Amino acid sequence: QDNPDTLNIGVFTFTSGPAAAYGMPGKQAAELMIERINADGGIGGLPIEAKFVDEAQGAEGVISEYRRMAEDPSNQVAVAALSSGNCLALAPLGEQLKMPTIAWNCDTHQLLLNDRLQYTYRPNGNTIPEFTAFVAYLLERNPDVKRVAIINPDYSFGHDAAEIVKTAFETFAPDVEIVAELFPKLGASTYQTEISRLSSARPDAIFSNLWGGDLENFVRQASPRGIFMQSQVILALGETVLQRVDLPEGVIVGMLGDGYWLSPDSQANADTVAFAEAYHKRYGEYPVFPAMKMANAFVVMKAAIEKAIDAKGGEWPTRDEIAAAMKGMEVDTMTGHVRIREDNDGIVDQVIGVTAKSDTYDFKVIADMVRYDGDVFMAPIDEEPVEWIRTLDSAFLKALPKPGSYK
Amino acid sequence: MSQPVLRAEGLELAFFGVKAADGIDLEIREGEFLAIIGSNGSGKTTFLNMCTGYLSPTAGTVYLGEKPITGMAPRRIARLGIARAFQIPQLFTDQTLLENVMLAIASRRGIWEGLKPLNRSVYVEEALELLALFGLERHAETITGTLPEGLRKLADITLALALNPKLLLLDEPTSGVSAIERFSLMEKLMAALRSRQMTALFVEHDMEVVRRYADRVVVWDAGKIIAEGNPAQVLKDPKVVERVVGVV
Amino acid sequence: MLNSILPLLVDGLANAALIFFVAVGLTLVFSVLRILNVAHGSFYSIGAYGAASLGLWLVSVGANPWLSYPALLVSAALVAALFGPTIERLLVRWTYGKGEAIQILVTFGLFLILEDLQRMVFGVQSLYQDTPMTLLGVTMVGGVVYLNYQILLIVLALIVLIGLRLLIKRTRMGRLLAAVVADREVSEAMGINTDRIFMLAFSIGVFLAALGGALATPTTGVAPGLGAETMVLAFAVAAIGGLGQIEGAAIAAVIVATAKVLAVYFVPALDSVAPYLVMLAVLMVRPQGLFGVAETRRV
Amino acid sequence: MTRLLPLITAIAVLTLLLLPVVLPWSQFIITIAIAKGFAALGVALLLRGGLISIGHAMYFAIGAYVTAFMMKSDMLGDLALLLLGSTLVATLVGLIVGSFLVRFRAIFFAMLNLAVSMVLFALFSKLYGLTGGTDGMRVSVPAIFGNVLDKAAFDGVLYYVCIALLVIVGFLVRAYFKSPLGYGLKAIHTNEVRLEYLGVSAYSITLIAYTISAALAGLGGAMAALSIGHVLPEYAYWTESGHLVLTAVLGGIGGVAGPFIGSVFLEAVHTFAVDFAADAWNMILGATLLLVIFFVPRGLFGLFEGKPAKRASADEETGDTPNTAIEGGAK
Amino acid sequence: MLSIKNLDVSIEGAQILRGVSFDLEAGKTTVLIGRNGAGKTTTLRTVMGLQTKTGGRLMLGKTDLDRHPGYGRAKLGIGYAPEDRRLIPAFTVEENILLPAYATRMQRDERQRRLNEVYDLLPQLKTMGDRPGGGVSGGQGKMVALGRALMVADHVLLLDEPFQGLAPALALEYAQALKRLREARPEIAFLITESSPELLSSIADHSLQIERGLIEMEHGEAA
Ligand SMILES: Nc1ncnc2c1ncn2[C@@H]1O[C@H](COP(=O)(O)OP(=O)(O)OP(=O)(O)O)[C@@H](O)[C@H]1O
Ligand SMILES: Nc1ncnc2c1ncn2[C@@H]1O[C@H](COP(=O)(O)OP(=O)(O)OP(=O)(O)O)[C@@H](O)[C@H]1O
Ligand SMILES: [Mg+2]
Ligand SMILES: [Mg+2]
Repeated sequence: QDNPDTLNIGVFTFTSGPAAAYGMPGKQAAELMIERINADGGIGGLPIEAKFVDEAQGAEGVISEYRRMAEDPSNQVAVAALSSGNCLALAPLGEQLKMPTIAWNCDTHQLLLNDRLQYTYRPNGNTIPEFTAFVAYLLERNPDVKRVAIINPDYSFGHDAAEIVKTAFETFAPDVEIVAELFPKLGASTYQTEISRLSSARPDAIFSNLWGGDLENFVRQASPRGIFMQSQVILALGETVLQRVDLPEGVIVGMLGDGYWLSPDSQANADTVAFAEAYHKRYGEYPVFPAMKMANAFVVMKAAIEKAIDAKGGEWPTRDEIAAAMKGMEVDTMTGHVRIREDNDGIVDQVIGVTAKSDTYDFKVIADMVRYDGDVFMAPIDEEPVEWIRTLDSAFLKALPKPGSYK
Repeated sequence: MSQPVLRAEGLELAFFGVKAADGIDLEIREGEFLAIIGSNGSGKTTFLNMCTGYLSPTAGTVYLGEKPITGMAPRRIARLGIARAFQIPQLFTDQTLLENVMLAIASRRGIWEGLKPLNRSVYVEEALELLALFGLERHAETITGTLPEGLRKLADITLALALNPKLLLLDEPTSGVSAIERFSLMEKLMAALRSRQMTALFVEHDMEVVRRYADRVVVWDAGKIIAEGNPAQVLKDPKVVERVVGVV
Repeated sequence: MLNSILPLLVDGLANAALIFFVAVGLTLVFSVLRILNVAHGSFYSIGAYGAASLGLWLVSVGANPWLSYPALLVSAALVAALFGPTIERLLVRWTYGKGEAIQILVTFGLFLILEDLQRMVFGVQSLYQDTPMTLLGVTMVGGVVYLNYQILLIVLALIVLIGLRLLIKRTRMGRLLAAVVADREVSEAMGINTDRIFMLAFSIGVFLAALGGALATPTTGVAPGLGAETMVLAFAVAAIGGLGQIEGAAIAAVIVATAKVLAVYFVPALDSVAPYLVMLAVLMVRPQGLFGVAETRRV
Repeated sequence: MTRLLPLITAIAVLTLLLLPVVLPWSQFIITIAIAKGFAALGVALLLRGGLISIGHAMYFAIGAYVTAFMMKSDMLGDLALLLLGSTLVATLVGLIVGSFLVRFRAIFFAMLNLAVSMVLFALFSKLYGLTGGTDGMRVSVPAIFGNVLDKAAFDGVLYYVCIALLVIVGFLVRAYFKSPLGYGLKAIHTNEVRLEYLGVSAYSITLIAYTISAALAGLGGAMAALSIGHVLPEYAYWTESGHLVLTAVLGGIGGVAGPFIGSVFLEAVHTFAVDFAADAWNMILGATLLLVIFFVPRGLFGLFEGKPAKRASADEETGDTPNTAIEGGAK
Repeated sequence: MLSIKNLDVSIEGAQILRGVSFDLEAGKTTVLIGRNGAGKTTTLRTVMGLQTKTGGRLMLGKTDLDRHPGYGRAKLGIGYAPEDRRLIPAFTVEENILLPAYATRMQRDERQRRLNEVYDLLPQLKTMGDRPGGGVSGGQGKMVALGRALMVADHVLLLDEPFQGLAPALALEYAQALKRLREARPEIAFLITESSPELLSSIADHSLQIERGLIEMEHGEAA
């Protein structure tokens, strides 16, 4: 078989609809990464050629695009997808059609739970460590928290996160009471009623994994109504809005992993700094974590293909060989390090901190950071992960690094 | 004296305070051709509406034979054998005339005939025969919504006839039909009724038509019956002359 | 007791006010043109985008912040002037008397086009312009902080309600509207320029939708998808109130908003279905909506 | 033209049969197009009675979810059972929901269907334990009369099963259209009063139509679920219903083929739009819709259909002998 | 007054009127007689601009009606009472009568004067004044439609089958009202369509026979 001329890939993300506020940084990062990799000689000498698929067209459109892509042998890798529904639908298809798939934003812990997949890999971590880490951080920072409210988007991601957070509180601080649990509709433009409800419930802390345009809206509506003064707010995906809305200081924010472009590890990496600057120059904004997740997905892809080429003695690998190369792979990413476990799940550190003024930037940055080791919150393979959280105890928290320890 | 086919007792109904029926008692006898005349707005159409279940009287009862039918839905009354032609023609305006009539025939024969097609020869033949009654067969393939008013009126009567009812109620069958054609229409109608042995009631404004064709006439005024009997006599009744017939 | 009910009330009314603007526009257009305008929600979001852009521009040129209030109105009027007459003339007019399926689809097509247009013009990130809200400050009601702007919205909705009522019941214009609504052809024969009435009614509808969008911007972000979201809600409200009924739309807005608020407070799981459940409940009992008049054919 | 219809149909079916051999990637798209075509046919059927449902995607979703549920159990996971079971459940739900909704007309009918479908959408998304919430449910590859195939082979079989069903169900629905019930349904649109006065229950006519349309949508949903391999609450979302109406009108409601033509056409436009103007997909769709409505008001199917029935003319001489002109002939 | 020249009208491809020509004279009543579907209504609707014509000219005095859209014709003094009445059901009878006055922005006192005039000519209307337009019977509706047309009919009055569906007594009253009107407003040209000519014999000055969209014969003075 002849070597191909280009490395054809498909990239699935939201480029329209409300989710595009989160999906577009991913797309932009992909474009920039492709450009940078190609400028650098491509992967194994081949330039990347990507086709972008808008996930906003609905599952069946996404699936048919994926199928068309996979049924064309010239396509080698799919970087898919953003929405967990799409991820879950594409994974079995990837197995059937033998398409190496890098799940760039498929955080749902359901993805790799029961099936042993050969073609789908998730180098970016899952919801279990992501949300447990916030509870740990909060309890370290505000040990007196007694009343907690939750406001998450009304779909699996929001409900899963609520489940995890509640379980973590039950485990680590059983006296914490959940005083309100709100699930506004995805894409809701107004949260005024929810804000009234949050306000009247008087929680000590409010946890939220709202994201994208929803998160921006929530922050803008909640802050004049005193929510941030009244309660300690935790915005799990808060990093994405730092450059766009003026969050008060002291809000706990995170990035579902380690993908913060201003973290000490990122800043120590010259390539990351250059990427962030180039990104800023092109798009007028620094790369928020979805952008970094996408960039890291490309790093993993590049490493995997190069590994496969090496294994084949310089020859261009088949799809199967690319997929196999990802098994158990360890890569230094732009923001840290990832190790792919046997169940194809990536082990990634969790970075969390609070918002703070910056001397350098005219937007808030993250201070008082902690970097939890990727392993600590990962449930062992094949264990029901939410149940696994219950096996932990508060002593477990003591052993963890403290807020502010990551400098 | 023959049996009453339909009997109304003490019907009352008012709209916005206007009494459209104010104690109506009336019998229609088997085989007769009964005319209803009356001033405009006196409640003639309302009476037909009450007889056919389109409106429910606030008091009183309508009997079909011995069976009270007030409050029944129009379709049940239709199945019991009362068909109606309307003052304003009621047609399926986006289907052809033939389809209109075939649907009426199918309704009579039971519309639940599974997936057998409507345009089978039994239907088509009978429909064309019916259309021929009023010389409508030339328009069989015309979409009824585009027929001129007068022909729509005839089509409407044809639909009622297609049900082969015991009792046929006709609301102003000749209005909108040009004077030239009025009597020939009535002749055809009478022939059809006779050959089918139907009892019929018709509302009419043309006194000449009433005089010629009605066996009996009932006169309506402001929701009440003010006169009843043989046309020749009734039409001379001074009250009727004043309120309905008019003095030339 | 009062303290716990008061927030419910304020939230309910403030929500109702926002829904009302859109729903009443929809209902008005329906009552005159007999068209369920599926693109109505797009005018809401275009109004919102317009107001946010104009507001942001005012901020960027350092204009007096109080100008941001008239800016809301101006942008709604601009949207109405720009889209109302042209769309009515080019697209909607063609569908008069054409059957509901065609009308719904033509406006659905328009909706699809407008949604993509907005995304091309304004991008996918949400726009936000809150000067009018911050200028007015906040008030404590029942221990909850409310924006004075929310209260202002309630007042504005009332003004619009009364204004529309007067327009329809008291003016020559209103009488002509009613005539055209009942019978277009005879109105034309009696000397009414029905084309102009239709265009006007459609533009007023667009204006109301755009106004709703504009007034919402100080407290909500404007992002793609807003139009579709709002429109379904407006549909529900218009149907509950009885299509074509202005007072009906107002009361239905309050009912739907209250249902939503109660859901958020007591059964958050029902939050998103509350309007539909209310609609099902109301229409099952009163098929023509609360204020609608059942149409019967006179035979 | 009417006489050419069987020929055109035969050519179309033949093309469908051969298409996957020539263009393998089209197989999935056509399967989906047919699946949605069934749902659109259901919508079109109601449109004939003047009833617009902006909620029919719910029956599509019901068909899909029932397939997913049946696949979870060991015994029921056979293709024929799945198609049958899903259609049956959708029919039943259609009958029950319809018994409430078919009293309504016009906008209210549309809105109530919308409301019911949104409630169902909420149920699918909220009953996590049962439906997997917004993540939906996986549908693995079912057996075919006990034979287990791999996905690719199964897809091939499914494709031909869909086409076979298209032909069989298509003829049944056509027969329904031509039956008194079908004409009665059309009559609902123009004059219910007269229909009632003919002794026909408008309620029953519409309920039957509604139930059939639910069954068609359910069957389509089952096919889609099997082909896509995943079901999601989105299937029931109102915009999906909107697209079904769009498909029906685009294709034309004059005959059975219309909705399928509309569906295939839309999938084709979609496929090309994604390649050339991914960001303007809605715009292309909207513009296509407007163009078709403006220039081919009877839908794409109208292009193949004969001329509409004669309208009245003042010229009485043109009224020639009627019998010969009756479509299909009076035998 | 109104002159119709070679009027051609087609609806959906079928030619309905073929070169219809006739003149209406001020002070004269012209009756257009024809069977059902002959094109009477279509002729009137075309004059009102409710139906587009494919050919021919319509002149009101020296005014070319083509320059005036349908809604402008009421203002030019053409009153029209349609065959099927077409009252606004939600308006009262009086509001229905006043509608053309509002539409043409008639001055308040002029409006009142004309309303009184209508009530004088058609006294039955006064008693029904505040009933809803949807609540009057077919025959009463004809009267209301006549009254409404009179509000603006300065030059031409078009009545489409005014007697259809009227009880004879009412038809006589209507005919008498027309006669009174004829005397009270001698400047108006009347055009009345009818399928039964006998009722009109007393008031018709000319009668025209229309058949399949063609004017067949013309009687100078009616018998
Ligand atoms: N559905 C209705 N709503 C309101 N009023 C009605 C309704 N139906 C009839 N009426 C009123 O009841 C009275 C009787 O009406 P009806 O139609 O029975 O008269 P009619 O005798 O048939 O008159 P015509 O000869 O003019 O047809 C009239 O005053 C009419 O306005
Ligand atoms: N919308 C339409 N579509 C098609 N044909 C039409 C339409 N309207 C009228 N026609 C046809 O035009 C012709 C003339 O109709 P018109 O109503 O002018 O007749 P008319 O003389 O007023 O009859 P009538 O005495 O029944 O009122 C008729 O053959 C009619 O079928
Ligand atoms: Mg009557
Ligand atoms: Mg006529």
